[in-house]
Amino acid sequence: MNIEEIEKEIIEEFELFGDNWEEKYEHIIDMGKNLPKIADENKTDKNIITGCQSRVWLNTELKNGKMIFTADSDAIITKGMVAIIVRVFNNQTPQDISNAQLNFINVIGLKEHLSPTRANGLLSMIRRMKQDAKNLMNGSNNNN
Amino acid sequence: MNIEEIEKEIIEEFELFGDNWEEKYEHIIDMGKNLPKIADENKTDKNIITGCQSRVWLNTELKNGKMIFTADSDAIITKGMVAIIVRVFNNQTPQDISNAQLNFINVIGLKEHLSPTRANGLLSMIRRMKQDAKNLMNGSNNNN
Amino acid sequence: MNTTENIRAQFPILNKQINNNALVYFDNAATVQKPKQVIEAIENYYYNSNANIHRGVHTLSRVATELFEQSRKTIASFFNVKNSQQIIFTSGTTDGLNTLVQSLSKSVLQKNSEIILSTYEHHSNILPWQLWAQHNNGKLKIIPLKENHSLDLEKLEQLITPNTKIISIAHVSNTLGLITNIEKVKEIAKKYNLIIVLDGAQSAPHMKIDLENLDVDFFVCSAHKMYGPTGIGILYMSEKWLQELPVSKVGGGTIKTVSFEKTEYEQGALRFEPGTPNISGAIGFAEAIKFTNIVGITSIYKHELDLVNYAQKQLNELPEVIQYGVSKEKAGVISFNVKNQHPFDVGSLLDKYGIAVRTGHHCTQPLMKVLNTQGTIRASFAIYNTKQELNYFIEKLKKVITMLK
Amino acid sequence: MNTTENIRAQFPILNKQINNNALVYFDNAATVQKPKQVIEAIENYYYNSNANIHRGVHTLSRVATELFEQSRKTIASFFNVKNSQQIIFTSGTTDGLNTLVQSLSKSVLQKNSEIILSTYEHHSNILPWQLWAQHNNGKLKIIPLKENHSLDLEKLEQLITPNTKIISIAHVSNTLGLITNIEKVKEIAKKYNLIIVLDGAQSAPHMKIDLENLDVDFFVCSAHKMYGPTGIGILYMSEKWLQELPVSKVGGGTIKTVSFEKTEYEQGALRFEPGTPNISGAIGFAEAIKFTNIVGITSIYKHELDLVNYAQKQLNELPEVIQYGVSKEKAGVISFNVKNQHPFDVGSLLDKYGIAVRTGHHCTQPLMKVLNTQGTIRASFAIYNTKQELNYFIEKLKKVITMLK
Ligand SMILES: Cc1ncc(COP(=O)(O)O)c(C=O)c1O
Ligand SMILES: Cc1ncc(COP(=O)(O)O)c(C=O)c1O
Repeated sequence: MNIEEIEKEIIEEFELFGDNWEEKYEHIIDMGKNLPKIADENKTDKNIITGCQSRVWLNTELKNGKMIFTADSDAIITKGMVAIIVRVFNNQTPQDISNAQLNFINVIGLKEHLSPTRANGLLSMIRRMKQDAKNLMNGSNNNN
Repeated sequence: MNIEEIEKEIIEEFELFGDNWEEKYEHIIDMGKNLPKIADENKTDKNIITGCQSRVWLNTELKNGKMIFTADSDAIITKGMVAIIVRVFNNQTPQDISNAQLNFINVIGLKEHLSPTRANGLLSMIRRMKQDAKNLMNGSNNNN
Repeated sequence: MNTTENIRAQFPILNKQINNNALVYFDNAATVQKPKQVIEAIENYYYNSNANIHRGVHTLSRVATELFEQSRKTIASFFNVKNSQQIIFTSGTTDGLNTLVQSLSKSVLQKNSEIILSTYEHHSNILPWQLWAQHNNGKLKIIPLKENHSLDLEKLEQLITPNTKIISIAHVSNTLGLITNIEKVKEIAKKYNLIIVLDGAQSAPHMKIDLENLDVDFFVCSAHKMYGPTGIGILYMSEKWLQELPVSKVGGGTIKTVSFEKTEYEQGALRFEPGTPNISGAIGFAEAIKFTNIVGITSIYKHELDLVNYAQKQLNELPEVIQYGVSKEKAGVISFNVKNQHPFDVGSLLDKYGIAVRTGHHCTQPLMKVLNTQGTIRASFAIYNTKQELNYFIEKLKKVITMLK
Repeated sequence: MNTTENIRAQFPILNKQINNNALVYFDNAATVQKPKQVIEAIENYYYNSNANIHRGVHTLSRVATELFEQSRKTIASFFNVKNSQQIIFTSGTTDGLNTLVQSLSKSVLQKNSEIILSTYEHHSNILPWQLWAQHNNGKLKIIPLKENHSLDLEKLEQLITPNTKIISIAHVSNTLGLITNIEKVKEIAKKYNLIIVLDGAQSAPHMKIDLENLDVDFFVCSAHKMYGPTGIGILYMSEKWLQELPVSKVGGGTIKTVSFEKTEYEQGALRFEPGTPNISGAIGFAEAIKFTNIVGITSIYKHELDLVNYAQKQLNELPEVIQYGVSKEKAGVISFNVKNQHPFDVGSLLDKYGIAVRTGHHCTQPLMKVLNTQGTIRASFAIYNTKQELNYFIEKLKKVITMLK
């Protein structure tokens, strides 16, 4: 599936909950719990993205021209959000990632977690993923 | 005349002007112009009372148990106000001066010139005059 | 009648819906809501009396000056300070502390001087001293906590050396709500002739403070935590310091005469208030004090203490909850965590139910280290909060704990 | 439509009676009146969105933070600053200058450094430098005036020595309304690699200022002179300084991590904004900028210049009047005296006619010395002032001159 298709799938999943935010959040928390763990040796300072309240660790690899992300967070809601984004970006080409718009976030009503003033690291995470993708496209090995 | 009688006289004078503040102020300015000049040798730093905008010089002497004031100011309205107060206090005993209430100021409607926040030195002048009176009563020679 | 209902009616914001739930505002230690009288006093000032103060020859300027100076007097008398000149307007507690440290660094502080702080200080009462210390080879000594998270004042005396000059300490911990035993601190400070700086940011909103009798050297607080507006606070100093403290912040209004070579400064509060002050802020602050006087600061204390004790008791019954700084005598603040859960998660979900709490380190990172946590969940109360709100909060907290499990 | 009538309708205070006369407010350089949108924006904030900003997990805190940061952006774009982080909130011009001098004293300023100021500086742009100089053996060098009271920039270069580090200068003189030729100052500053600090307290309210193109190191101004509230202003710094300038005022909110031993500071504007900022002030300031944008800053300049030129012409016809700093290009301010009369007398009597002017030294005592007077009478204009008001002023001034004769 490409990014847009995954987005569509997520939107449909969330539509099931309608206005019931509690179920929505339970779903996010579940996704957080099921996020494949980042390898301990990759939980380094280099891979940390500090938000104001919670931290996110993100590791990027390139395999067969596709990007592979593993991640973690110390807050479970953040981790759930991370899981959603990883699900969208995982196994996609650097090109597609760097072009992605990520419209689904507004649609599923989790905007407050991604508002620029809520410095929880998620925005910086997306920015970092896209930067990593761009760097790979430009042949740079620097993924800071 | 005692202080109260002079106050009464001044109030009657000002009543003539009714609500006409222009005539009132012209009268004050006139009184300022007619204020007997302080002797140049008494226009010392010791005798200066600094307001925020205009300065007042005040000299105190005791003659036959009565207090004699001479004064000056660089602003004519201030000088006029000074002249009124000197007129009230001049030739009175230290005792009477230190007890005086000076009700006339409210009555003749010049309160704004004596409001505590209008730091034009007039209030400090009255305070100084009363302090000088008190010092004389206590047999002190210090008129600072 | 000061029923909670009447009081709540004075705070229109309390009727707001947040995420389809009635707002439950438990973030009062960060900033408290303002009664409409305060907002109206600010409006009124701008609609009727706005002008720059001091030195003005015209009517509006005189009126504005009188309102401003009257505000100073209202605040002074709230703190039982007879000479209102001892109340210096700042833009808040942090500003007051910075100005103070800079002024003290020009007088009592020397190279190698030592300052005593407590473990539960707010960053605003750490960083200005730390910055000074870094440039001057100074040292910060820290009063440790006891098991129950209150200050271990028995250890205070050991921290004092011949280089110790100042004890700068929170009157109330913003994270824990615990009250510092100032009488005890004073006893030791007097013995060694130390200057006391009291950070009253969290005590002034909740407790009767009589500065004349408290007899500390300096006291700071912020209006925005006391039902007043943002951008204004006070620095109180004792008569002695009002005369002696060198200025560190200067500009228009602070002087008698200026030439490029030499300047003669004013006396009193003016000496420390350069530039156009926050005039509307000062007026709003005074109006907030009037509100507090009408309700009565001791009623406020009692009301909030009831809430604190009720909340502590309720939380105590939840096995998943760890509380910090539990005590029967606190000033409007409780702090806790849910075991194995990040405070951010708990706070985010409570917000969904309309409940505003603060989560994180509360600008007390050194305290967090000692409590061995990244952050806590803090609920802090004001005169308008109710037991019903607390019941709702406990109910939803239980729900959140289940969701996160 | 931006007719003066429509504009005046937005300032309810202008309908006031002062001493039984309609208020004629010519004290705008001290502080300007506020349009009702600004007052309402402050109200609105307190009624609907009040909370402490940054780090907040709850909705109100997020809303307040967004309003605050949006305000910063509105102000940045008014000054054509692309990175809004370069706009640092202060409590006013004086606060901005004090903070700046203290930060610079930790970096570029050394013992024996020299600062260049101008003869017409406001005390707020003299005293912080002077205080620094007194403690550090520094020196202030002063750009003299020409016959016409404008700055003699031909003499600027002579003042520069190898110890010169900074030129700190008023963009517009608050006493005279004269505009400093910044292009000329910059030319010389660049040649000698000097830092430029621009005191924009009196230019920002009147003139289009494009900080991206102006390319100075620092710029300060106050909201209360720009149709905004008291207690808020900005310190702009260039990208380079935003990275490099050491902090001098610290506390909650400015840090990433704190321990008693060491602190890691934030990046960007936050680094320079310790403590709870004047949130309602920032929001009111942004609303004032919106008002200014709707009217148009160039229309404001033109309108005020018309008034200045008209006033200068009228005063020129009164033989008893001495004007200072007469020029065809000024920013909203005229200054004069009546021969042999104290400015205080003239101002007091004008006030009786409802006319608010400022009299005295206007916090520019060194300038007064050069002009050889104790003080002047200053009339300063805003967008809502009219020619009718000026005619009334001239008529009453004549009357006053007669009364005082
Ligand atoms: C040129 C100039 N600089 C600085 C200031 C000080 O501004 P504030 O009083 O708002 O701090 C003023 C205000 O009068 C001014 O005109
Ligand atoms: C104990 C304490 N000190 C200082 C401060 C700083 O106050 P402000 O942010 O108003 O400057 C606070 C506010 O959070 C506080 O709680």
